[in-house]
Amino acid sequence: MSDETKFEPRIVAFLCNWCTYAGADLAGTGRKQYQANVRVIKLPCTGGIDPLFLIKAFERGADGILVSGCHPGDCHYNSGNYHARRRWNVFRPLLEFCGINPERIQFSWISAAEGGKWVETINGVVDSVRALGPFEGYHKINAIGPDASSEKS
Amino acid sequence: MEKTLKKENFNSLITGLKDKGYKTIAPKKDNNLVMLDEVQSADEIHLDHVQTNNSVKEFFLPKTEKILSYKIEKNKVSMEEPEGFAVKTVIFGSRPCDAASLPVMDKVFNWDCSDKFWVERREAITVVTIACDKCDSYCFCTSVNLAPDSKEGSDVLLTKISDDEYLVETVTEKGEGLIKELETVFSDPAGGTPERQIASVEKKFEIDKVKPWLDENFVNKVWAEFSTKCIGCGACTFVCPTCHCFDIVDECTMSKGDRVKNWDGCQFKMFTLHTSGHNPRSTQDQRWRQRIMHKFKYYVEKFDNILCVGCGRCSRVCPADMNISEMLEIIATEDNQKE
Amino acid sequence: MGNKKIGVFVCHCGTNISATVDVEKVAEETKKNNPGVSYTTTYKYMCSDPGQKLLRDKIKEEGLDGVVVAACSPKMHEHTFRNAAIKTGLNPYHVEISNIREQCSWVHPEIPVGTEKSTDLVRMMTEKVRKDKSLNAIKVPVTKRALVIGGGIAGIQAALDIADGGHEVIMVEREASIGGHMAQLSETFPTLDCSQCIMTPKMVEAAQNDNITMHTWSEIESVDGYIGNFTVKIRKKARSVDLDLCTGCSSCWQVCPCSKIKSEFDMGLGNRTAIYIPFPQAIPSKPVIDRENCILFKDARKKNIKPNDSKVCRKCIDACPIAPVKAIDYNQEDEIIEVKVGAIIVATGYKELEDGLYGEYGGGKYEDVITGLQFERLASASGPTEGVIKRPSDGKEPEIVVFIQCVGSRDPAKGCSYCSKTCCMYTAKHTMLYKHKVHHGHAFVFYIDIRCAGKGYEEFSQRAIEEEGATYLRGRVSRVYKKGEKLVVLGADTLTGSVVEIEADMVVLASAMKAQDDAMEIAQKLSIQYDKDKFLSEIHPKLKPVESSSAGIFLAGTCQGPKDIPETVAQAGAAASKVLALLSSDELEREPVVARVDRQLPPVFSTCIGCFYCQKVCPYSAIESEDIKARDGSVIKTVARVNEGLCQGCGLCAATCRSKSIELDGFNDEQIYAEINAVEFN
Amino acid sequence: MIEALRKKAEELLRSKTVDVVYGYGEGSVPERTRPVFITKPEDVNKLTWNKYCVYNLTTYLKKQEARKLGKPAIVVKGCDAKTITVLIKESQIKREDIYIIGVTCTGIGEPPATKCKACDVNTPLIYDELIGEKIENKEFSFDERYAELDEYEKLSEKEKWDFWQKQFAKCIKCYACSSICPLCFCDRCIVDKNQPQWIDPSAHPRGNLSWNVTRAYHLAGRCINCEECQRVCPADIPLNLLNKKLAKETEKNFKYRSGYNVDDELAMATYKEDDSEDIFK
Repeated sequence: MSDETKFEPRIVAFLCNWCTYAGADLAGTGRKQYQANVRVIKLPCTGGIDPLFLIKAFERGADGILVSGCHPGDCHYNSGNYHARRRWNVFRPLLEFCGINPERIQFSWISAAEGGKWVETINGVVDSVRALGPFEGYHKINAIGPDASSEKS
Repeated sequence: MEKTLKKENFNSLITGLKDKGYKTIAPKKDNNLVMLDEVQSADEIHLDHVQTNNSVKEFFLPKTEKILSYKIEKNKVSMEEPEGFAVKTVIFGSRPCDAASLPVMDKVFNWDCSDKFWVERREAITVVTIACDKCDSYCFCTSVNLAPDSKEGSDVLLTKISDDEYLVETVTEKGEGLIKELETVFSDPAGGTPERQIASVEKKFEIDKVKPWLDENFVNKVWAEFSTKCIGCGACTFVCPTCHCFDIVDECTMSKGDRVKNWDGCQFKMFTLHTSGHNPRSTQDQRWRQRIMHKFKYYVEKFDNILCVGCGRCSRVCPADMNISEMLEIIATEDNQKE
Repeated sequence: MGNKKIGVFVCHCGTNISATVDVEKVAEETKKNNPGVSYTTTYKYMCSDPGQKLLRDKIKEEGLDGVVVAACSPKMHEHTFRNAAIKTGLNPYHVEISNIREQCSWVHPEIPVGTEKSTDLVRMMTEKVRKDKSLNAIKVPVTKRALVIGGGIAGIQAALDIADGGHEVIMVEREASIGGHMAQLSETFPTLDCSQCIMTPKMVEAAQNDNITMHTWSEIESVDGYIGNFTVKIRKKARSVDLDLCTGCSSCWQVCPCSKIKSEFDMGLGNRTAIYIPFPQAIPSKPVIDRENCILFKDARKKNIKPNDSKVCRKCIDACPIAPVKAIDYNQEDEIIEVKVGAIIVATGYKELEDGLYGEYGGGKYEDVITGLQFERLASASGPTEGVIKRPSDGKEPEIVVFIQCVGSRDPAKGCSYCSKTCCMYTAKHTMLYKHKVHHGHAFVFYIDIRCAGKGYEEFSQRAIEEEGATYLRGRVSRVYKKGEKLVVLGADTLTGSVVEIEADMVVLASAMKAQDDAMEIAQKLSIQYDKDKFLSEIHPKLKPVESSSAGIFLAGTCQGPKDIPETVAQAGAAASKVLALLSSDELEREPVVARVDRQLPPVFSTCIGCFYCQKVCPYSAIESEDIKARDGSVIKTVARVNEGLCQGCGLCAATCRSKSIELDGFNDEQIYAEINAVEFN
Repeated sequence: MIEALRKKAEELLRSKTVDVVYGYGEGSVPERTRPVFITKPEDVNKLTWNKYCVYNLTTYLKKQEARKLGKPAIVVKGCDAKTITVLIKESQIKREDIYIIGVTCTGIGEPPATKCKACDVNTPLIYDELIGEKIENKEFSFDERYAELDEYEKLSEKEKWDFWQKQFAKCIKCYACSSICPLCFCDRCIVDKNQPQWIDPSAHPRGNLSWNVTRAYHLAGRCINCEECQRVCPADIPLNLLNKKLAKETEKNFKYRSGYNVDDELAMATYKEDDSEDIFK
């Protein structure tokens, strides 16, 4: 990924254990190829994903984030994904309001049977973030860190 | 050495400073605030204010500052100390009270060990102060042995003598050097005694009466009565030019990190919270008392200076209208009566 | 924790991984760069016996206290490797899987790409392992008693199986007698043996089993607790008859003057009295007073007096031969009893689609348009006509009967998009029963498809067509209307493409099986899921067909979806065997992935501020409130607490908590942070 | 109105209905008032009411120093009163534990506060005693309520980022915003959790972005728009814009407005099966 001529977006995906993680496994079992830009973090349920996780992922250099879990009604924990949906329905507009392109934070429902959808989704995320380019705003504030003040004075 | 500076020459001053490799900080209007900030031209400078919202403190002790960075490799940590943090700078147009805070804080930053960040910045920065031609009811410099035209801490003091001219007095060698460097910008004073336009700041209390009372009144119901409304934020300490407490944290990824010094404040509940859960200053009145005690008793005992320059920022900014001079007035008129 | 010695085992998976991931390089990089990693190796098949042995040996030899196995999906072998760790004495929750097969080697064909990604994934996992904490399986004591809700064939079968297994069963039935729908049926397909004949002995057996305590005329009030430890409140509705005193002698219902009440058991085709037993073979064979219809109770309500103070009619109590205290008690009130059970089987059954829903077929409008269950009663020897087929309107023997299949079923417009599964079979049965009783009669069947999958089922329906002479017409009926004494059935025969008009004497609707009206209520009381049709949901349609979404609660019979008797009985047996397995141990072990609310030393006690958002979002009602009290008993603060028995480990609470005072073991804040931190794109 | 207020306070203190009255007193300058805590009936003349009574005094319900004074009566404006509804919903107080002195209000601040422009609670929705002539509460449309957001929402992505980066750069992490907020009542704020440290405590752009976004998000579906955070910010960051944006999204998506009805389920602690699916693929 060090090839500077071509930008390879760096994607973190937060997946629920029961549906999307299993869907990604199925894509693997089916030897369905997709772009390798994603690093997966598995949690029991999308309902357990705190927006702070997303912020931290950006702070660690992610250009884009995918959150994916069970389809509405299919949540292993009955209602986890419904709560998650509420959360993202307010959190994403907040980030957008702060000037973060909403395409950098994407959400999907992918069931354990939808290996194909996993491939499509992850390729879609990679392509759309590639089109946006590196998340320069965030990369910059990450790089500055505590040097901000000394830069100022 | 006495000179004058004409307003019309502000521009050449700023350009001159730039040419000589100085970074210039001056009051700038920023929406509802007037902030000391870097300026590129004289047009940006705003002088029609009582007090800038920020003090000069942040240019010597930034709100957040890297004190070292490190890399963690397997079984090995390598460290790197920051360099180049002290940039040759002129602060133009700060107030005498702000400038007076600097020698007071020199004491603490050169006490048991010398804080290189403070010391090097102090060396690199020249403070050109403008004496106050106006004040407001929060100002109380005259109550803490200062004045709207005090020279303490300034390298150069400017005093308004007409709408478009300032009297320039050098205070330190560094100041004199600066004036010499930019000689052409300054004029020689016209003959006669110019009329200095200086604000008249009302004296609110006798500072001499404060410490004796504090010596006797660690326990007093006044602390709680006065501070019930305090919400425990850090605004007062952060805007204060003399509050200098800081916290050190590490901010790191898996393989690298920065050790960072951040402003901290005694008004926060967490400030004194021990790991055990015990908090020696568990209530806000204790924290409020600490602020007053530190400024007017402990610091005096240790460094022979009160840790307050009467700028009034804490009172202006307080979300709950706590007013420090009011507290000091109460103290100074309490007749040293212990409860 | 920072000093953990971590071993990383990179699996080749034959060539499944090593073909596209340079496993040696992954191991090497990991060893070189990752803090805490003291040992790395690669192995052909980690999951094989030698592979597991390697893992065990190295844990011991190298003194590892953390392990990452970089291999296939954790869904495959997380369990395997964690178990291997247990054998060495290492707590299994220090073992994590890095999925470099499904997520790398199988999907990224280029070696450098797969290798780099694998190295990243392993790094993220080693960082997580550094923060892993030992977790111990949660032990929950088990109350060795089961509750069966519903006393139909599913409930009876399950109860009997559990009781035979040696455990106490509490059975709750809301009607006055157990038996359910099966007791209403005449004969059963595909053998045509009499339903009563096979059902009644089961009912008796259940009643006489010492391990079974039966509460009829009772309903579930509330269910609290969790697997192994449920507390159930049962409302014993006022029966007005003392079950201990009553002998079921029949004196009372013989004298009851209110004799024109439609019998629910006979689907409204027969009458009963106000004090009644639902059917002769009822168990318990003791009556109940229908307080809605009894004139004494009506009078008491009108006058707002206690029932016993009404003097309007006291015939039943007068007739009761029990002395000195009569077995009838007009003033009896509902009673709530509380029982503790370790497992619950829900067998609440189904209801038949309301006939009124099909106005175009005259359902609910024409007396001679009846439902399947009504036909069962007509054909039953113990039914209102004693088994003689008479049409309800005038008692005449119907000579032409039209059976309409898929009434409601497979018709999203009527709210049932599903197939009711049993109707094809019972309609075939009905035509036979009809032909057996009315030899000269003619049966027509309108069908969409004939679905007779099951042992002997296809043959059975073929017999109805070929041997018993029922005329099967493929097509839907558009309308049924009355013409004189006849019912004209307008339909289509799609095989010939013609419109069919039949003048019938009686029409039988194969009405859909629907979820009980209050299925949602019971689901909510039990915190279990239901599907779009309000049938209760099994947790996995294939592999866990009798488990509900709540641990310790199982499903049997038609409450879960339409099914016939053999299937119901099989499912009841399956549910019972799950219950028996659960009750066989004194304690349950649960995976310790549960949430935990922060506790600290005084004066903080907990950083929880008690806003109880966690409680509101918890799908399992696993969050309780706890008062932290001073020695004098005064409440210092009220904070949340997790009931480990109920928590299922979704982490919803943790993500909802603003101060992060609640965390999920196994996925705690530090672990997730470490994983994200190790993404390290910067 | 001041007289009625003082009379009521005196009566409450005399009758021992309450132990303390949280009210407004004269401030250090005529353009300011300050919170006062009246415990003695003879002190009620310290209470005042004017257009500078900006404080949302319910914030003192979370302060142990104020709570120590005993059962409170609190002087609240319509906007402040909404806080009480949320605090009850979030188990922080019980309705019977406080006495609410509602004051009718036609706007505060000089120049008037933004929140007063589309105020629909001139008369508080919840109170035990109402001081001042009851004012018929107005109704505003969705668009009118969130009109102040328009100019920011229509900025381009880059303009938005630059705007907020400039704003957040000013943040000095004094936490006046959360200290003043009556709904920021956590004992330990998430920013103070250091194992792990989700939010960098430093006042640099990275730490300031995560802090300000998280602070706002933690008020989603809760903020009652008292604007106190914005008022007290020494760096003059328009914090309430973020709160308002979340309020708008909450209302748009969930038809929920915080503080209006004690019977409503808390927006972020519940869900509906038909919540918007728009952002999900």
